[in-house]
This record gives sequence, C-alpha cells and structure tokens, in this order.
Amino acid sequence: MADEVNLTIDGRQITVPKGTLVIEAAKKLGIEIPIFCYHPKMEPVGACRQCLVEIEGFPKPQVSCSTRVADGMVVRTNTPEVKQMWEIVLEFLLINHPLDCPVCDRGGECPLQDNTFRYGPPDSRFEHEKRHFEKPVALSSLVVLDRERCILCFRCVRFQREIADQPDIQVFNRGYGDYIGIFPGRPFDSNFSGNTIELCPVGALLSSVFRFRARPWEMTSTESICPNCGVGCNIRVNARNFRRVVRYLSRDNPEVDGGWLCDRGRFDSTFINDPERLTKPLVRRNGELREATWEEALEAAVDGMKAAGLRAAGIGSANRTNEQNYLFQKFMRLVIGTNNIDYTMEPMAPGGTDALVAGLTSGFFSGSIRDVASSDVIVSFGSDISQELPVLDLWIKKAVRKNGSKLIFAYPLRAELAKYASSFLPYSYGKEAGFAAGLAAAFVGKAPEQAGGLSGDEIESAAKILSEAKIVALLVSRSVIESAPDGMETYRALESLVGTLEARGARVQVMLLVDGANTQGGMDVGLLPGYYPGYRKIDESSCSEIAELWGAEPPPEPGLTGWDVVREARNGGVLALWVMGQDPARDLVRAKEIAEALGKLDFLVVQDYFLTETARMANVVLPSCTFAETKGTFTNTERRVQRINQAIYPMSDSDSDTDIILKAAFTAGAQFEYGRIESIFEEIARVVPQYGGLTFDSIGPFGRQWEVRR
Amino acid sequence: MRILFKHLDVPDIDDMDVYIREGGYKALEKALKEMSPDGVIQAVTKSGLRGRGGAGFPTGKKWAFIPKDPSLKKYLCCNADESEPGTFKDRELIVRNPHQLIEGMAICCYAIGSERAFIYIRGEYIEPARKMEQAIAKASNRGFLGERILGTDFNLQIQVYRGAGAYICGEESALLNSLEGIRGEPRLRPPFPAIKGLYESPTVINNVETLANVPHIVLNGGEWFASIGTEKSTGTKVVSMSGHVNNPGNYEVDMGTPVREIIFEHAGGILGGKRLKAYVPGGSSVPMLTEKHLDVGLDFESMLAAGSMLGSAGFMVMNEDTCIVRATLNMARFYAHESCGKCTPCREGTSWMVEMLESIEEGTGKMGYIDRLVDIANNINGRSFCALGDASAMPVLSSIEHFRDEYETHVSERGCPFAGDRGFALRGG
Amino acid sequence: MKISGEAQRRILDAKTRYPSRSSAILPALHILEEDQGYVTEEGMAEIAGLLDMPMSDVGGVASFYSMFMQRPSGTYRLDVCRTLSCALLGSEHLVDYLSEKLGIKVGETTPDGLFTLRTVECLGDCGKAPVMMAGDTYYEDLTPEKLDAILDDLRRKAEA
Amino acid sequence: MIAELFKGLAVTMKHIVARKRVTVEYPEVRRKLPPRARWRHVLLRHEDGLERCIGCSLCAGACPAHCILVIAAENREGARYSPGERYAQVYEINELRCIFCGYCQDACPVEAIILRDIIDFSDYSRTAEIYTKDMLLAP
Repeated sequence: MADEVNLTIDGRQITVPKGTLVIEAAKKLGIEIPIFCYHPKMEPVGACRQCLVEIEGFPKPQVSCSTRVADGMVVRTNTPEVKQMWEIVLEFLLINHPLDCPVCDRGGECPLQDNTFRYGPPDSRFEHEKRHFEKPVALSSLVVLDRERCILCFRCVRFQREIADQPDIQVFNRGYGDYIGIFPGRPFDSNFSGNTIELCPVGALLSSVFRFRARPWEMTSTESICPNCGVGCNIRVNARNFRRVVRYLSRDNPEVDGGWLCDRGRFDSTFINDPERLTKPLVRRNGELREATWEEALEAAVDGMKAAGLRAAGIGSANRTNEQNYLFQKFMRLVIGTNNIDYTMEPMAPGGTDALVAGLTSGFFSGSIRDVASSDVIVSFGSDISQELPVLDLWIKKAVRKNGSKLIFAYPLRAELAKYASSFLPYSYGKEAGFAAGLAAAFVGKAPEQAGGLSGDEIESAAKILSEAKIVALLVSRSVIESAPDGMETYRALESLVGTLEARGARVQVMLLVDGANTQGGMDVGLLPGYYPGYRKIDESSCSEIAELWGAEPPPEPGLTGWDVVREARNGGVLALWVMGQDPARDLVRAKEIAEALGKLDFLVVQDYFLTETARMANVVLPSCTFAETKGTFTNTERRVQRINQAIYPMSDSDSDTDIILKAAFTAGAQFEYGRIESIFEEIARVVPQYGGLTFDSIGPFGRQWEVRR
Repeated sequence: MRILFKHLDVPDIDDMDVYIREGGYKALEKALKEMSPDGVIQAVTKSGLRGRGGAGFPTGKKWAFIPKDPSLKKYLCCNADESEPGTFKDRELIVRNPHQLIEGMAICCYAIGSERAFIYIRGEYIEPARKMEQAIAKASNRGFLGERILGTDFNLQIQVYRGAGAYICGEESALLNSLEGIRGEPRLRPPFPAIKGLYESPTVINNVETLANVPHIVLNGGEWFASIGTEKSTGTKVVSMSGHVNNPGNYEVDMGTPVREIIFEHAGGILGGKRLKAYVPGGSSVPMLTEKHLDVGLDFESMLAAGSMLGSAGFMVMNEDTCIVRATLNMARFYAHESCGKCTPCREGTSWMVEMLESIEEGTGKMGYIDRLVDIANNINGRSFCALGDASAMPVLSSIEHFRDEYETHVSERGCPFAGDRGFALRGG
Repeated sequence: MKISGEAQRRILDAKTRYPSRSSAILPALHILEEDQGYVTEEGMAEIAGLLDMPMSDVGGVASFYSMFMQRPSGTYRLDVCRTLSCALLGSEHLVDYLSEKLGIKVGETTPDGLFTLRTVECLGDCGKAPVMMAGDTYYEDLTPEKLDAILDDLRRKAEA
Repeated sequence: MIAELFKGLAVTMKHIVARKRVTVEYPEVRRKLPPRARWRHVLLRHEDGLERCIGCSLCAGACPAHCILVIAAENREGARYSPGERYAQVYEINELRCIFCGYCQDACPVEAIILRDIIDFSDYSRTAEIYTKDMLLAP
C-alpha cells in the first residue's frame, strides 16, 4: 500500500504508516531509544540529541524523534557508535546538572536518572565549575523552578504554546546561559501549568504543593478519577503510608483527558489530609455541637428525620459516587419515606428537568468528548468551558488550532474561548430560548431581526458557518436547559436545529455539559424529586416497577425540588433536611436565602468532611470520607461511568457515605444489605436501565459510557 | 579577473546614476524583457555559481527547487548577517556598490516568482543598512523596484531587516526565525526553506556575494562565468584578508588562485616580515591550515582536499609568534558565546572546550585534556542541531592536529611558552 | 518609563510593514533601545501590547540578541571586538587600556554615566582591526592614541 | 579414682582462684566494645551546628526492617536546620524494629547517620523505643 512503508530497524522488518517517526516505529518493535525532548503529544524539536541513531545513507547520525520513516530505510540503534553517542549526550547533559538527586523530588522517578543508569557514562570527565543560577525560583504560587537542574528540553515551553496556548513561560537568554523563565512580574498564570511539572524530565519544575512531601518509592499509586468537574479526568492518587495523599498525577485516558489535567484538579489534593477535617460525629446539645458516638449521632439523626414525617427532604451531591447517591435516595425514599430528593438547591425552571430528562432518555444527548476532535464545527452553548470543564477546553483548542475546526461560542460573557471562535455569540442571560430559536430559524432561512439579545447579522453569520458543516459537535450546558427560563423551549429549538442540520446531511453529536464530577451520575441513579432511578417518571406503573425491584414501595407522589425545599422550609412545609456532601449555605448566588431557610428547619443532618457553613447549622453532623478513602463510580459529562479506588484509610473516625447511610438505615430498622461496594453497583445496574450490563470489572480502568439509544 | 569589484575604482559607484552610467540595471532589463524566469535559472545553473556564504550549494539548483505554483507566495532573503569571524566582504559589497546587490536580488525574484524580498543584515551594520535603505528608495523611485518594474508586470518590494547581534542568525533557518520575530534558533529540516521557509512559504536564502554575481551572469551569460575559475568552482571569490598581514582588506580573485599568491602578493605578506604559522581560509568555522598548505588553490575542491574548506574565504593569518592555544581559545570562546542553546552537544560542549582550553593556556591543564578536547570536538561535530556545532569543533580539531606539540608544551611547562604578547600585540607594537 | 509617543508611532508603523506582526519585534526593540537607552521591562511589556504578542516572547527574543542591553548603560557603549582578527592585532591591550583609563572593568559603566565598556564578538570589519563600535560608528585601526582622541571627542559631543 | 577426683577439683579450683572473670558488673562496670560496634543511631551535625541530615529518606528506603520515618520540609529564612533547601522535619527510628544492619549509614549521601556504640537504650514501653529527631541528634 502506498500509505505504508517498510523499514528495517536493528535488522528487524516493520511496516508502519507513512509519516511515522523513526522513534515510533522503533517503539512498535519494542526497541527503546532514550529521549528527553521528544513527547508523543507534541511536535518534535530534535533539540536534546539524545535519540541519535544511524540511518543508512545519511552521512551523519540522525535524531529518531524527528526523522520520518522512508521506504527501505535501514536504521541501527545497537551499534557501539550509537551507544557511544547516547553516552556522550548524557555526559553533556550531566556536566551542568547538579547531582542533588537525594533532595530532588524527581529522584527515583527521573528520566535523566534512568537514562543515565542505562546508557550513561560511569563517570564525568568534567572538572570545572558547574553553571549556577539562583534557585529555587517560584514561577507562580504553584510551580517552582530549579534552573540548575533544567536540561532545556523545552517540553514545558512547548506544552504551554502547542497545547494550552497560554505562553507564559519562555526560554530566555542564549546558549550556555539559556534558562526557562517568565516575563518579570508576570507569573506563570495558566490553567494547565501543572502539566509542565509532569512533563519535565528532570526535577526542574516542581509542584509547590508536593515539594518535599514524599520520595517516589514511598508512595502508592491508586487509579482514580478527579472529583473536580464533569470531565472526569483520570488520575493516579499518590499516597504515603496509606494515610496521606500527597499528589495527583495524570493517567492518560485518550477518550477523556488525553493525559492532561487542569491546575484546579491537580493541585486540589490537600483537602484530604486537612487537619480541619471532621473526625467525630457531632450532635447539637443545649444549642452547641458536641462530639458524640456514632450510635448516638445516628439515632439522633434518624429520630429527627422521622419526627418530620412527610415533611422531610434530602439533598445529595454532585461529587459523591453513584453508589453513595443511590443509597442516599433509596434511604430517603424507603426509610424516611419522601421523594423530596435533589442533587442541588439551585432554582430550576419549570419543566427544565423534564427537558433534560427527555434529552437524555430520547438519545438527543448522545455525544462524546471525542466528537469534538472529529467535527468540523463545534458549537458551545451556555458554558464557560475553560473555567467549568477546563480539560475540555484543551480538546476545543486543539480542534480549532490543529484540525481547523470552527467554533461557535455562545456565552453571555467574553470568556477565554471567545478568541478561538469563528462566531462569538454573547446572548443575554435569561434569553437562551430566544437565542436558540433564533439560530434554528436563521438556519431555515427565516433569520429574525434579533434574538436573545443578538443582532440578526450575528445569528446569521453563525448559521452560515453551520450550514457548511458536515460534522457538528453541539455542546449544551445543563444550565441553559434546566435552570434558565424556558428550558423546554430551548430544548425544542435545539431539537429542531439538529433536525434541520441532519436533514441536510450533516452528522450532529449533541453532548450535555454538566459541571459536577458526578452530576450526571446523581441524576442517573435517582437524585431527582420527579423521577425514580433510571429516569422513571414517578407514576403508578413506575412506582410498582421500583417496588418490585426494591422489595418495598417508594412514595408514589413526586417530591419537592431542592429549591422548593428552600421555599417550603421558610413556611414550615419542610421541617427536616438531610444534606449529603454539599454546602448550600455557601451557595455562590443564593447563600443568604438558603441559610435563612435552613435556619427555619426543625432538624438538619449534614454529612461532610468539614464543618461547613451548613454543618454549623446542623443538629447532627456526620464525618464522611473523601473520594480517596472510598471506592465507587463517577459518571462524567459524556455519561462515562468510571471507577474510583480507595487510596488511603479513612481519616480517624470518619466513615464513607455509603457506610453512614447503611448504618443509618440499620438504626432505623431497615434491611439494607450489601456485602461490598460492588454489590451496590450491581443493584444500580439492575435498577437503572442505562447501567444495565455494566459491572465494576467490565468498566475497566478507563470507564464505559452508558448506551444511549436514539 | 574582477567581476564584483569591477566598478570599485569608479568614484561614487554607490550612486545610482553612476551605476547606471556604468551599465547598471542593464542585466535586470535583459532578464525582464528578453528572458523567461526559467531562462534566468538556466543561465545561473549553467554558470556553475555556488553559494558564497560557505556551504557552496549550487545557486541555480536552489532556485529551481522553488515550486512553480503561481498561487504560492514566495520570498527571497538575502543573507547579509555577515558574522563569520574574519569575513567582511559583504559589508564592502553593500557599502561600495549597493545597486549591484539590488539588481541581483531583483533578477533572482523574477526567476523564482517572488514579489517580496528581505535583506537580513546584522544589527551592528548600521551604516550599511542605512546605505542599503537609501539605495532601495532610489531604485524604487526610478522604477527598478516597486510596481510594474520597467514596464513589465513584475512587482517587487525589498526591505532591509536588521538583526541584533546573533551569529546563529546567519544560519538560514535561524535567520528565518529571527525575521519572523521568534528566537533565532535554527529550525528542523525537512521541511526545507524551498518548500516551507519564511512565513511557511517557499523561500530562497542567498548570500550577498552570491546575489551580486547574478547581474553579471545574466549580462554575460552562464558560459562566460563558467569559463572563469576552475571547472567545479566557477567565477571569482572575494577574499577577506585579516590578521598578521601587511595589507588587510578584500580582494577579488579567480577561483583556484593559490593561497601563496593571495597572502604574499595581494595581502602583501606577513606583518613585520615574520614567518607564517597558520591561516584560517574560510572564517573560523573551517579547519586551519599551515605553511605546508600555501600552494593550495582557493576553490571548494582544493580546500577540501587540503583538509579545510573554502567557507566564506575570510582569511585570518597568524604569524610565527602566535600562541595557537590562545588563538584556538579565542575562537572557541566565540562559539560558546554564539551557541544558541537549543541542542545539547553545542550548548554544553562549546563551553566545556573553552574551560579546558583556558586551563591549558593558564598552565593548569592536564595532558589528558588534549585528547579530551579532540573527543569532545568530535562528539559535537555531526551531532549538533545545526552547523554551528560542527564549526565550533573545527578550530580545536585542526589546531591539535597541526600543533599538538604546542599543546603538550603548554601542559608540561605549566603555562604558555610564548613570551610577551604571544602574538597578540598591537599592530606595530 | 513609558515609551515616547514618537517611538510608539514608529513601532506601530513597523507593525504594518511585514507580512506578520511578530516580525516587527526586532525593529520595535531597536526603537525601544533608542528611546530608553536599553530594553526596559516596562518598554517590552508595552511592545507586547502594541504588537499583540505574549510578553514572554518579547522577553525571550530580547534576551537572545547580544545587542540589546538588559540593564541601563552609559551614553556611549564602547564595544571592543575581541574575536581573533582584532585580538591578533592587540584588541586585548586596548580593552586593558580603556579599562585602566576609565577606571572600570569590562561590563561596567563610568560613574559619570558616559561610557560602558564591553567586549563583543566579531564586528565584521576585520580588515581594519582592531575595531570598536561606539554608538552607530565603527572606529577602525585603533591604537591607544586614537582611543584617547575618540574618548575626548565623545566627551565633547556629550557635553554639547 | 580418688586421684582423678582431685585432679578435676584442681581444675575447678584453678579457675576459681586464678582465671579472670568474664562477667562484668554492668552498669557500674562497662565492657569495652569492639571499635566497629553498631548500636543506637546518632544524627550528626556540621561543625557550624547545622544538621547534616537533608531529609532525603534514602535511609528509610534502604532499611530492611522499615523502621525509619522521614518527613521532609523546606528550610526557610530564619528557620534553617540544614544546608541546602531540604531538611528532616520528622525523623523517627523504631529501635525495637531495627536490626542494626547499618544499611541506613551506607545509604546516607551526606554521612548524617551513624550507628554508634550506645548500647543502653532499653526501656519499659514500646513507644519509648521510637526515637525522635531530638533524641537522635548529636548535641
């Protein structure tokens, strides 16, 4: 085939696609070539010269990281000359490298160490003064630089330019005096700066959070999922002595994160071992929260909730696992006897949730993150992706900058992605439906004079881009459907837009963007007042269906939403509330109203890690575990069910949310029996049709998307 | 034979009117009106003209690599970043006869289909840059540049771009980076500049001297040019003579002229009547030669056969008093200072060599340093990213090859055996 | 110090002269140096704004080239060539001479702020070695006596 | 027969009367230990009083009994414990677990830890045998 070439490396034949780099071909054969500057996700630079090999026909050795294969090429990596070249380059790199490995964070997991052990010279012949720089230098509050250790592979500079497009760092000076730096007074202020630490092949770039906290051989590594946003980036949780989480590292899931993490996620590991963590259950006595035993606390909690009868409610969490949320809603429904369950206390537009559920169950929202990479037009509607789902921002930047995809960015504010947009549509808040309808109308040639606060021209220019599209990725924020007014209308308009596009032969993938790490999962497993698990709208038939599955009958009437609870609490409609893993009293928008409502309650139970604002108001506070101390699954924005694993022992007397609820159910005399976390997941797979057929094992290390049938 | 310096005796030849009077811009007219672009390339190919910047790549071939696709923008960059130690010919060519260069560039642009050309001139050449800009302005006023040149539909804009002090920017791909406003580090090749050069477009990069030859080739024909010099190195070469010679300066000689004639006749022999010790024939980037190599012809092939290279033909001549270690240290320092820092062997190796040479010169060196210097130089040579690394190895390797005993004396006597100035005295001092 | 209006105008003019605005960076830095005596941090930040380039790139480029001074320097920079052709004809002596006469070491500025003594690599005028560059001018075939005259001349110019 | 009896007694008497005693009256009397005796660890200091230990954990990594815990921190202005950037904020050895192999001493890149001839460190509780940094540091 013309697109494939044959070559020989160390006497072994291999056929690879045209354009493959020699080093990649060698890797396929299992032949290792030492590298520093080369990185498979970035453009080759050929700067470090570590990967020199002999290629027949070339008078000089060639760098395998930037030489592309040719038919009939004969490459040699196993000759004494090549070994000598690898050795000398390492000797060159080491002449100015301080041998302070014992105090270097990288020591023990350092590519320079590894390559030196394997290919390097036994000794240095350099007998002169090494290069000195002031060190360490703080490039930002998160990244620290040791210039003496730097071997100038430029991976960090290239990452910030090629991938993040936030070129805050650069090489300064020239030649022997080259160093990596920032412009004076302009800190390394990128959302993705942490990746440069992981990319650094020596201990030059260091995390100020991790620095000196542990040596590599002292740490365990546990596969998990970042709990910070809806992207669900795959991470490794590094812990010391099974007690202390010291850092997160990326874990390349090519479908989700591409091996990158944002700083918000990466550096958010310190809360786990925070000394402020709750360690004992607290019960309010004589107006004050006092330490109590678990038995006392649980008894008080259950009694208090039961006393409220039907006027009880529960709020689950977007960063608790599916298992925890599932048990929570089951507990609320069967033991407390209410459908007043939600995953948030933000106000919902009438019919908003129904529109969302319609989209999820009809298969309208069936898109995936990878669709961004393969589409020629990306439409983002209602989300500041760079802040809300940072790693998705990298997917979009790559599509726009590398693949030439066009971006239509609809968001009320000029957010970061606006500058990548071929069409930026700053519609007005609250006019989402009008905007969506306008766009749909413009597309069928009936452009309105103005829509959603935008001029007809603006709408039309976007419609024009769309009309030329063959593959479209439409990313719709949950908020524009669920919480903006007229969500159902917005949804209908989008449906019609997609319908028209498809009728014209375009392929459209629509993905719902949710912000929390497990917002999607929470809804899936039943954290909705109007729906039983699996988006079963509450009615007689679904009630009996669930009753059969559960062996007990759930309340038959739809419950109150989180916001309804806030309103009802103020006039006595709700008397008791159980909050798992949320701090609504510190809500960004409505803290005051919510706190006021919470204050009116007769009884409040809070299950959390810290004594939050909400917990301070509680009658019973139950200390729970973080994701690092437990096991379970998260479902991300593309409906990918991913596993988290236990990395450390629970802190002190805290307990996992699943155990807390199981104990509470037991205290209340209910029969909840699950041998292991897996058993809960097995039940979810039975009860939630979307999860049908999934098991903990079949999810695998990179997760599985639940199927949407259109 | 004088081609480039033909008009040198004409007073005010830098004035356009004088230049025109002396037959200037006739070649451009001939090319535009009587020749096709391909015809020009053929004439240049036939002339055997090779790049005068140092590498000696056939100019016609370079031009022919440029894709013919008229929808592509193409650029010409004239490399006037003359930074090679011992070389100052381009400066003279620009200052003394700027219109010759403009005419050459215009013909080249016509041949490769470019409408935009840049002269990348080193930052320190402030006067030459000014001179060039004035000449360009005059030529534009007279219709030799600009829109519809000489009534044809050929347009051309030439701009002067000033560097800012970086030897590496004389490397063609680094020059492109510098011109594009990024750090002047060399680029990966492929893609070659002829396919993706300046602003991702096909680009020809030629030295000043190369381009200055073009009008004469067009006017007199490729065969005429090919008849001068040797079979493979055609035409003339401007040699820059400096160091310990009586008459330093630029001399235009036929390719193949013996070095003895250049040093002893044109440059008037060794300063103070001393003996020649060593000379560098092509700027410090080529291996040095000694007295034994005085009968070598000045052309690409003979120089190569003698163990050196023609390079830029910047001669640096050293007399018998010169301490060769000190001279080598001087050149090694140059490369360590000018290494761009992109690749490991050059960045680390050049300064390592300086350290060792310094120790030897100061008398703290060890005997093992000499072989180590050879080893390090051999490991930079051919392994670095660009030719700067290779160049840095040349002074070290050649000086140790020819003067190993002098190095050994430095070590064994714990210091420089040369008295007083070690050959680095003030002229006449 | 802010870049003067005139310099700003010239930088904006340079921005339009090349196929890509980043090409204007070297001209802009030259203008900045003329305007402020050296490439000031504030000036570079302003250039980044004017040319719509990342600041780190402006800083990275400016520090790459040896002609751009990163620190304040004297009115006249005495850049003496130290490369081989000049060295062979005594440029090291001239540096020592200047150093002694001005009472400063290489890299330093005289207390009156008039002269900064530097050594530079090949200035490309080896035929007239030893050579020194001061301001826009090359001073050729130097001797200590010539240097005396040059310094006096420059001093007079500075006073005027 | 009798003669044998006396012969034997004579040997016994000779030992009682003439031979040196093996037992020493510890702790009043201390036996001289061999010069390379390896007992309790000591963390050394530099001449200027700074701690030699840089908190690199290599001793803990080398320890076959896993009895060393090091938690490092950064030296700060006004709170400098060792030369360089890093020092051991926590340094603990569980002497009950230690097998006195001396690998920690071998592993130490700055010669901060040595096993000295300190033999009397028995105690009544297990926790008392966890030696902290201030107990280990040379004065």
